[in-house]
Amino acid sequence: MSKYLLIVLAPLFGSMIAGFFGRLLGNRLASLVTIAGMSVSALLAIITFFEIAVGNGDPVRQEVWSWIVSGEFRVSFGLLIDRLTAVMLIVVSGISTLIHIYSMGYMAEDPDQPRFFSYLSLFTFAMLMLVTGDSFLQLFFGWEGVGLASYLLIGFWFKKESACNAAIKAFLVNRVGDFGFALGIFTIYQVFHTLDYATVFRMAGTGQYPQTVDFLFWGPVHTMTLICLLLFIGAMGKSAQFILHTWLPDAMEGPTPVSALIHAATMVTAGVFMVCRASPLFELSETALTVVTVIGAITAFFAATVGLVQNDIKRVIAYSTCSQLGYMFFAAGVSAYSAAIFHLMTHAFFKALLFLSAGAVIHSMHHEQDMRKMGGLRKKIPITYTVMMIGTLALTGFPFLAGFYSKDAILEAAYAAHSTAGTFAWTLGMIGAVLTTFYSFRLIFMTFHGRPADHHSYDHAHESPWVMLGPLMVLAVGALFAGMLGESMTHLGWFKSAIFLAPGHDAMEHAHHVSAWVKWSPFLMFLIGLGMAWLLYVRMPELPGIIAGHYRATHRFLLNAWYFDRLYDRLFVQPAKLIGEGLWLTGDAKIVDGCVNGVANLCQRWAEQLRSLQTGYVYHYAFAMLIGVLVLMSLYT
Amino acid sequence: MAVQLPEMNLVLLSPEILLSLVAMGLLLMSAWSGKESRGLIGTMALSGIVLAAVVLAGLSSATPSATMGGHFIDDRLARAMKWLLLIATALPLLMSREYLNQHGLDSGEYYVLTITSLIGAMAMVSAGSFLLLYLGLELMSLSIYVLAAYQRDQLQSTEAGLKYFILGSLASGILLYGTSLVYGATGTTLFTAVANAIKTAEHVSPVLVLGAVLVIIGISFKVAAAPFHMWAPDVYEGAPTSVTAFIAVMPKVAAFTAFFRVLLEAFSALHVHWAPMLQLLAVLTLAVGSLGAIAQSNIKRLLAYSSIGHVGFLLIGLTTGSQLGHQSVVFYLANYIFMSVGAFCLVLVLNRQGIGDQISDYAGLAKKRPLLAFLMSMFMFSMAGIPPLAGFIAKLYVLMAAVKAGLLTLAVISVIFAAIGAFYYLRIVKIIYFDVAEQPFDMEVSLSHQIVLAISALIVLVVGIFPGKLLDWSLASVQSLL
Amino acid sequence: MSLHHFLILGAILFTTGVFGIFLNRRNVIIILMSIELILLSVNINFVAFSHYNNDVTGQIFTFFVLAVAAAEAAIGLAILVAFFRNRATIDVERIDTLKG
Amino acid sequence: MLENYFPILLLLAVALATAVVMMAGSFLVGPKRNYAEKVAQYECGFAPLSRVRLPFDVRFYLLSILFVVFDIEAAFLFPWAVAFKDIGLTGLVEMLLFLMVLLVGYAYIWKKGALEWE
Repeated sequence: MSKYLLIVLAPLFGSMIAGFFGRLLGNRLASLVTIAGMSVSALLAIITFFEIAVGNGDPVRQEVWSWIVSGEFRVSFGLLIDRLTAVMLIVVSGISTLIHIYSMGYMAEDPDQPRFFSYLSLFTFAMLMLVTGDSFLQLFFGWEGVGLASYLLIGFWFKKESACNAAIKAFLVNRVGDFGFALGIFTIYQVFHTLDYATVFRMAGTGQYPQTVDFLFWGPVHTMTLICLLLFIGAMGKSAQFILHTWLPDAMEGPTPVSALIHAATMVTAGVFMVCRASPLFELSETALTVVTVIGAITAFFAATVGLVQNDIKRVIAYSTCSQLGYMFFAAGVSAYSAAIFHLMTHAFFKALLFLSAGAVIHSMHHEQDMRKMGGLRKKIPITYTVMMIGTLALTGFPFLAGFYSKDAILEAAYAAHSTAGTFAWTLGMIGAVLTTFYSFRLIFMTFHGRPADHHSYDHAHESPWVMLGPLMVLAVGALFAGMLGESMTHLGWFKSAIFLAPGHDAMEHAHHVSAWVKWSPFLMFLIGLGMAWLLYVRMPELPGIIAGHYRATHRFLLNAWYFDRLYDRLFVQPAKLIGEGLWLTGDAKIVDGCVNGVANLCQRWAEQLRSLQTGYVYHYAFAMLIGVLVLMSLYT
Repeated sequence: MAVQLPEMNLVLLSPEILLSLVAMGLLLMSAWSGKESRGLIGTMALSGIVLAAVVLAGLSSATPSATMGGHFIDDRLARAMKWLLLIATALPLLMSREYLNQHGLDSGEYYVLTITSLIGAMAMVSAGSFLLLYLGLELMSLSIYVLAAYQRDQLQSTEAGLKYFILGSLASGILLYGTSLVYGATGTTLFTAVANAIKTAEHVSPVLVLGAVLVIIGISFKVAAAPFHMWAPDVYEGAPTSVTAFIAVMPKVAAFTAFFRVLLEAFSALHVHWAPMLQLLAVLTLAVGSLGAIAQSNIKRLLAYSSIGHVGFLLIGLTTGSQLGHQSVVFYLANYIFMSVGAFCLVLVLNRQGIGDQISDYAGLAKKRPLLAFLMSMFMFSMAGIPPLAGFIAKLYVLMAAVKAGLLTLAVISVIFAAIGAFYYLRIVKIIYFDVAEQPFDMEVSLSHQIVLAISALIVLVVGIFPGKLLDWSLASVQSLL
Repeated sequence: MSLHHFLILGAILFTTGVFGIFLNRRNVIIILMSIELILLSVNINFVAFSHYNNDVTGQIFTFFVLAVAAAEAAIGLAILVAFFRNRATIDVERIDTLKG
Repeated sequence: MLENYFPILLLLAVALATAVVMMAGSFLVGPKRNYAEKVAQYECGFAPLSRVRLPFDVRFYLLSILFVVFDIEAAFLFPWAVAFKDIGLTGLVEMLLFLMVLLVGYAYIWKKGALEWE
């Protein structure tokens, strides 16, 4: 077994052992087994990273296993490890390992630990499969795999009703995206007759494909635009982009390590990775790129505004994640794929850090998540405070920390794109930067500064155990230096053949030569945001309430995340219920119940109708046959 | 007018001849011997089938050849399908013997009828003309009508037999009427000659197309394609479980081969006519299969709808008209046999005092019999098309063939229905694993059940992970078509 | 008399047979008769085509159809008798325990 | 050719007409006085002991079914007899085999007692 394969499989082995023999092994041993598997994987990933990315090695292509080989059709599992994959590997394995370790502390009191660690490793396996695959089919497998694992983990506390609902909601919203994604893959197969990256990209590059195709009931449409938009729908679902973002904040119902791993650092970036991996296709469709840019920019802005007013500490970070993913997408949209991946990497470090620190705060506050009940924790949990501060500074783009490099690269590229969409994205990105700083420091100030709101919990607050603080420190180091060390990534051609740029798509190149004010304006935004946060939450803590009181409608609009949940409730859930349950409407049914029951009821109704057709009378059956005969005869002769 | 006998290469018919002799011998035995030798007859029937398999294997490699004046064809497809037929007969027979014994059904005639229907099916897959196709079909069907009504003292069984008989006869009548029109339009019943006549004719006569449509409808009935499916749930439910297991698989194999022969050997030039028709049937069938199962509480009825759903997929593979599509059909059929036999075997194993055919009877099986529960969920997952099980690859292949043939819409529809269908398979799994156990589930699993379960489970799993060999085999078997 | 006359007769018989199956709601025996009627219409078709095509296959087919029809009738009656013993009726409307 | 049959058609028509005329005549002319005794079933003077429409014994069906099956199979003998000269020994052997199969069936029903009345 090659070491590349072992990177992918080691977590699977860990997962299987913990899953099947968990009860035998006991909590401690089961978690150690999965951590061992993860460590092996992470270690090898680091070695691979040095070989391929640092040591300038050639991309590795390995056929691991020919699953289906028959006639003209073949499905094989292979590994494709180029610089893009190498970066992803280190992010996924590395952070996952840290989170495994952290979970030992965080989940220490949970009776179901083997199951938890088994799911966690299973998720990592699927994610690794997603990033190492050498064909769209494998990508799809990984894609569905992470979806499944995420579903299992969000609903890990399945006795908690809100967790179950969140899990089902995530599942359903992702289904919408996956449906588009599957259609995209179908179309690729229809057009290219293969799903292999190398072949598809080669044929796409040389134009060996029909320029237009018929899609379902629509007439000829531009092939590449169709494929890319369908794939992007998948990415929107998985990466929680505007319109399909509603599941991500709810997904915070899962245990915090899960939020950190899946809903911040890795899984949600799958969409970004996919767009970058499929750059040879996206580059051929201006329309698709524009859509990616616009959606990304809107998400970046939208999620940031919502983040301003949330009170749940995890929700603030969740919307922040949503917003940062938007940055990555509009970077990809202006063909600055390298900047997108760079930001993906740095973001993985500081967002995992933020989440885990938030977890530590929650842990020390005995599972209290409302920031209004915190305050002044700086003195009680200094280490957590320090690392969280580092994470926040990295996120907000404090000079020479991770986010400073990557976010700047994205904004510069958007500016340098000199297109309408690019400028649009740049503008929203700039505003988003202010908002990001504001809500990040709002979080810090509300949680750690000021006066404790709840003395009882404050008195009992305690620093987390070392098994949790250790990973935090490692991540803090990453958040400090990842930007500095990784900056070369944004240089032209660093990703070699992994990323394709169409002639004329040179935003990334120009990004390095923009004027100084463009380079420094994000820092200015940082200062503005910081100043506002300081003003509102340290200097005059009574001011936010007054503002909220004056602009009540706006405040509520933001608090309810632009009313998307309610909109969807109106648009989809209620009609589904209407059809499903006749006119019998219940007042405040939950989104999930409504949606699931609506669809299920619809099917159930059809089933019942079908059942009532099955009367048991022979002459009815014969009559049905006769109708069939007559219809077929009249249609087809 | 001098009459000449066509050349007869009886060697090619040796498996059928052997089985006929076995059937006749067993018939006489069952009349003359007493009750004590019933077990012997069952054993002999099974050995007869095994012997036929040996003979089939011993035939020299199949160069496509015809005998009996072109009425009987021997080619890779026929050979492959005969293998499937033998398996689809032997496994249900093997796992039914206890059930038959318990319900007092194990008289020799049961085995005789099983074998005669097998002979009919084998004649169908080797048919080179509408004549043999019809005769084979009738031999198979008539035997199965009787088998469905075999539990003579049970109202449900006889009712199932009667319904199946009435509707089946109507379908045969339609098929036959279509045949007569095809004969009238082309002047022959041989598939190859029909194809020639169509090719050489200046225009396609409406009589011919009408005949073709009717023939296709006749065969559609046998595979239970909607809207000709309505017999299936009733018959599956009413017939003795051992018979249900048998008719769920064996006639499907034969009828789909008949589809191959008729559509690709006789009516290949009419592809533009029958392809859209089969697509319509496929969509209807998928809809009925996946939606119909939702409201069912009886496991046999549910499996009936499930088999209808599978037929929908098979029809999609058929309509592509491509080699990949045909390959996918053969592959799907092969896997379907094992999934279905496995599921029915578990139904037979669990069928005990207090455990009937209701799905709710299986509640909590996992707590008492984890292995059986695991197997059941495996077959259900495979039927639902979840990787890495055989059913997944079968569905994947059909979809690939459809997409490649440009039938994207059809592929998408089938995926949607497969997703709806997955719901009721998962419901069974949920009942088995999460509901509270009410039954003691203390039955023993006999050796024959163990064998059948082991074989089916192994195939479902191994083919799911290493499908290459079976895919190659499927490809080879359809290469002589087109 | 041309081929068409025979074909029309065949078609009429066929339709009568098919309609007999689902219009009749009383007696299963009538259904059996209808089935025979369908097979008869097919035989007329075959013989007519055979005559006008000058090809003997149709007549051979007819022989086989006859034989099968006899077997079918026999089996149908046998099943019906078994059903009658359980249900004590051969009303078509009473064949209704299996449904849904 | 068809005109050769004209006399038969004529005969049929005349016979039919005669029958219709006679029956119609008696129906029109004859007196109709119905009373209980008159419309009762005629059963040698005494009141009927059972219903007239007796169900047949199922054994009638059985026998007739068996008869039909074997009767139709025998139809295959006719074309065989016509072509016998041309197909020779092979044909004879084939027919013997066919009859053998029938014989197996016959032996079966005999042994099963299907042919016995009591």
